[in-house]
Amino acid sequence: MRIQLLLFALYRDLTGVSELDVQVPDGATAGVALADLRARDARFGRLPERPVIAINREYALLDAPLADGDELALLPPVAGG
Amino acid sequence: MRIQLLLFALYRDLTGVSELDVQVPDGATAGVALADLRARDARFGRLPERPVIAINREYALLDAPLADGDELALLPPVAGG
Amino acid sequence: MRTWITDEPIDVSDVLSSVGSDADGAALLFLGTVREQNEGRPVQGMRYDAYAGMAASVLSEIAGEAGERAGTDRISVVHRTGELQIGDVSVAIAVSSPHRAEAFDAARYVIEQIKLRLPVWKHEHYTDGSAEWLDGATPPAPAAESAAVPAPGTVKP
Amino acid sequence: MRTWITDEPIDVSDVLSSVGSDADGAALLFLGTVREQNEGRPVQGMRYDAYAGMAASVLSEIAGEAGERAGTDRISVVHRTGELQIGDVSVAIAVSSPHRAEAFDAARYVIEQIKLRLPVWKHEHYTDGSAEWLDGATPPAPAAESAAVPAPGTVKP
Repeated sequence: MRIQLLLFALYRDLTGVSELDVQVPDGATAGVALADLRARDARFGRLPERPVIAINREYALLDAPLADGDELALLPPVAGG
Repeated sequence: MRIQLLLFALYRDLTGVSELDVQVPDGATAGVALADLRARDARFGRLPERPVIAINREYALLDAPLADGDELALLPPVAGG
Repeated sequence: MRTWITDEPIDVSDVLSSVGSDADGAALLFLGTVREQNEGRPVQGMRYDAYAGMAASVLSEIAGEAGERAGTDRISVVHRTGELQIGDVSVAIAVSSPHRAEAFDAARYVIEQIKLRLPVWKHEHYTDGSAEWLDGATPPAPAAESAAVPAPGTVKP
Repeated sequence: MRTWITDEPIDVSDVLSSVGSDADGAALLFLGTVREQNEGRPVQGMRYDAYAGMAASVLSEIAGEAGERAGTDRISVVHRTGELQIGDVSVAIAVSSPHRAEAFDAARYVIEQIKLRLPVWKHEHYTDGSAEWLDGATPPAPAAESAAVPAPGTVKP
């Protein structure tokens, strides 16, 4: 299945990636999808192993399952205000 | 000695007095001056016996001494804001 | 630090813009307004009476204390007197400070102290034609005269 | 209730005047502004990046929670994105409520939750030409998926 990966702020700087349409194993959790990406693409090795994530614009746990077409965002510690 | 007596809000309504130049015993405390007034003028009998007072625009105790020319204010419970 | 009593409508933008500085990351504006009802009674309007001379100095004292607590001198406070209608601003408090906690604390301190100590009284008019002085707070008693006199040897030069 | 993310300068009078009602005796406006220094380093300006789509919904959630706590729906919150200069307003929060405690609590809740949960990041530029992402907060983990599924028989119609 394919998901839309979004990176922000520091994570964008670390990887040089802001947005990426990626293939991940069918039925993968977010954590599995990230491990898979890390194994295939060295740029993602620069990110923390367990980043805060959002799936479809809501905070989610790494063990949350992904579905085809989901938007997975990797979020550095936030600093609003 | 003479003092300037000021009354506000409810106390003004109760007595019909807002401002009064009055003679009080020399060296009287505020409490003594009020007791003296109460004895001489029935209108002041309508006030509480121990009102909050200010002398020369500062909160004061009833046992604070008065001086000639002082401004003595009788203050109902305050309600700013 | 700017504090005043006025019988003119309060310009809230003016109060807010009187605080703020490049050193400050937080600004807070508090407004007290006249409500349409009080404990279920429909309110027509409110008259604020003040012991104006004393209120001005108490307000200035309060702002000074708030500024000392919060470590900022960017505080403006204005209290209205006279006849007010529903929605009219009776008090405006603006504070700015480097961080937010201080601005919140200072503004809260000012409004609480105003309610406790400011020699102002509210005469509430109801739609049925009646009117009443609102219950108020008894200001804290000042320190006894004798306690205010420093003990020998403790007077600072 | 009005919440939004904008890359345009914030009109604070507009935010303030969007709250208030005849039922309210208190209104509060909080502003966050860009400071001239941060931990001693002279700041030139700040860029705010946001995950805009998500930030809009988180901001709306936060305002909803604050309104529920405070018992008021008169809450407006706007957060700025893009390049800001010293003194520019990055966030404005306005709340009005019948009594003051609720307005203070709601405004404070909103700003604390913004700092904790809003997907926004600050890139601070210093006068020496360097720049840095500011340290942020780790948002609270959401409830585990299984916990979010109601136990049988507890589903409300």
